[in-house]
Amino acid sequence: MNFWHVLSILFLSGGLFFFATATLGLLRFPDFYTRLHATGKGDTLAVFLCLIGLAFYAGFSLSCLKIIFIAVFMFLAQPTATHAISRAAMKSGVTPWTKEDATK
Amino acid sequence: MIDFLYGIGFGLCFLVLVVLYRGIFGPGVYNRIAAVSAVGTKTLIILLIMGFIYNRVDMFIDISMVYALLNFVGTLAAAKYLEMEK
Amino acid sequence: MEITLLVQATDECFSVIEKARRHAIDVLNTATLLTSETRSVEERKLQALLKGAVQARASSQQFLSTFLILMAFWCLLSGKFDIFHLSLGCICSLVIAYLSHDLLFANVRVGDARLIIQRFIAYMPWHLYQIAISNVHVAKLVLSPRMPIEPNVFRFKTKLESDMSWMALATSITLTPGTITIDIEDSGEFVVHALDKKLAADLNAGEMEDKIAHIFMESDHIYIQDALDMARVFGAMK
Amino acid sequence: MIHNSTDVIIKTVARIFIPFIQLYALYVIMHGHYSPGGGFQGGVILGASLILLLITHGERVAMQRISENWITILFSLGVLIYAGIGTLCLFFGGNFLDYGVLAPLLHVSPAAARSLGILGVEIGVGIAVMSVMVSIFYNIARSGPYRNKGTTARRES
Repeated sequence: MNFWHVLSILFLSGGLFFFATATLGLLRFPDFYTRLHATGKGDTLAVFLCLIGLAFYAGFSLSCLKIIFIAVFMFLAQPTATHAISRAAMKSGVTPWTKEDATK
Repeated sequence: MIDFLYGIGFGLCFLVLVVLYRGIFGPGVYNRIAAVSAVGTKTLIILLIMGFIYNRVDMFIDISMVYALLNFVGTLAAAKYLEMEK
Repeated sequence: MEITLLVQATDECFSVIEKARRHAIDVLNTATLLTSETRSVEERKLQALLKGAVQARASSQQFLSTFLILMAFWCLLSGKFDIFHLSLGCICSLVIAYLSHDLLFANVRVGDARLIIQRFIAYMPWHLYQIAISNVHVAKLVLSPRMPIEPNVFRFKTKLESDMSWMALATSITLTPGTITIDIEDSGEFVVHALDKKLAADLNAGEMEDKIAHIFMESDHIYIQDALDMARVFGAMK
Repeated sequence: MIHNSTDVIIKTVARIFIPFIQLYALYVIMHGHYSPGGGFQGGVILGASLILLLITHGERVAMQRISENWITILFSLGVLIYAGIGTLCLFFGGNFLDYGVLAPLLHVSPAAARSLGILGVEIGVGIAVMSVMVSIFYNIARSGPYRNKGTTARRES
């Protein structure tokens, strides 16, 4: 239970919390674009925190560097994937939900 | 520490099940892709945690790297395909 | 009688002289034309040569830096540093660098790529802070029973030029609170979906755009960051 | 037909990732006996990186980079390497894929010859798998018969 393990526990639990909010967002938000907000942002930060936590747990070694590379990769890949899906949705005519729809 | 990793792993598996609800009942195709992409990121972390639990770290890191790459390419391909399907 | 003959003779020689003069002028024009053409051709050839040389140097620099980055990535991947695997890595990075040397630095000169990376690392803490706020914002939204969101789509024109900076701006817009980039028309117009009006407003303030322009050195716009740097420099010189 | 209508962001991000994915694929091919991987998995990842290029940059750019002719040459080359090393062992008196017999040729110990032989076979298999995958994708992408030679793929539509 040295210092690094405590740090990794902190990061991992933070990551899990943001995963939970992202998943809740995916379920509760009314419309496709708002759901993308939750998964796009939530998952990016959650994956980043979990990976950094696991990197701390792995201690300073080659696998720690590999994990950091995966973290940087996901940090750039996830928003692009969200962007690609939302662009495809808009192009094929998914109209975003607006306030009036709620009152309808 | 190891049972903490077990906890995180089971938590993520439960979250995957919850996301699958959106994946199955998602009104349109796009909700399903968003759900699949979300499941993809979660399984990436589950893979790594399994690697640490069975302390075969090097093997599982390569597998999870490939998984992240192909998840990204898969989402882009699905988005590309659906974009043209008017 | 002789006078009329004389007058006709002088007229004829005048006309001959006139014709000769015009002929001479034509020859002169074609000559100048030729010389200017050859000069411009030479210039163009010289420029092409020069540009070719610059192009060759830039592409060889790109090739070298791509090769070095790939070699570093290979060493990161394979833990074995004995001669056989390192030479294997060299061959593989050479092949990949040859195959896609123009992919990584398509239109960014390698010299200033290092500067961009330094400024990007300086930009990183602010970026992470933004993401943290956005996630807390999403968490607040999700956990509150009555979700106060009224999403809208709006467009705004960006001042940035290079596609790397467009990518950085789009990624950071997606990661900042409440907004997602949906599309970029070629004219540089961003289509953004925002969760509520307030967030959309402060995005237009373009504060993030200045930071990204500062990173990618599109310095033709005057930015607060540059002013700060100048102040610090003058301070130091005093 | 995959016309290259994807916008700038996806193109730039793909451009940044493609060299790294390709190098990772070669790493997986080369390190078959230490970490998970080998010819087939590495070849699939290499094919995936080319397919990513095809998806994001449209087929014209992809065709310029790896044209139809190169693909045919490559997958026959892959099979040639694989079968060639096998028959080479036959010439040295071993049976089909018995690399140990190659020791005198490479003047290394039989164990090292065996690992080098496996490495050669994996490279051949990797190239073959990559090019078959990419040629399937080119055919589907262009939905045209293989008849169009070279990079100028005729546009039927």
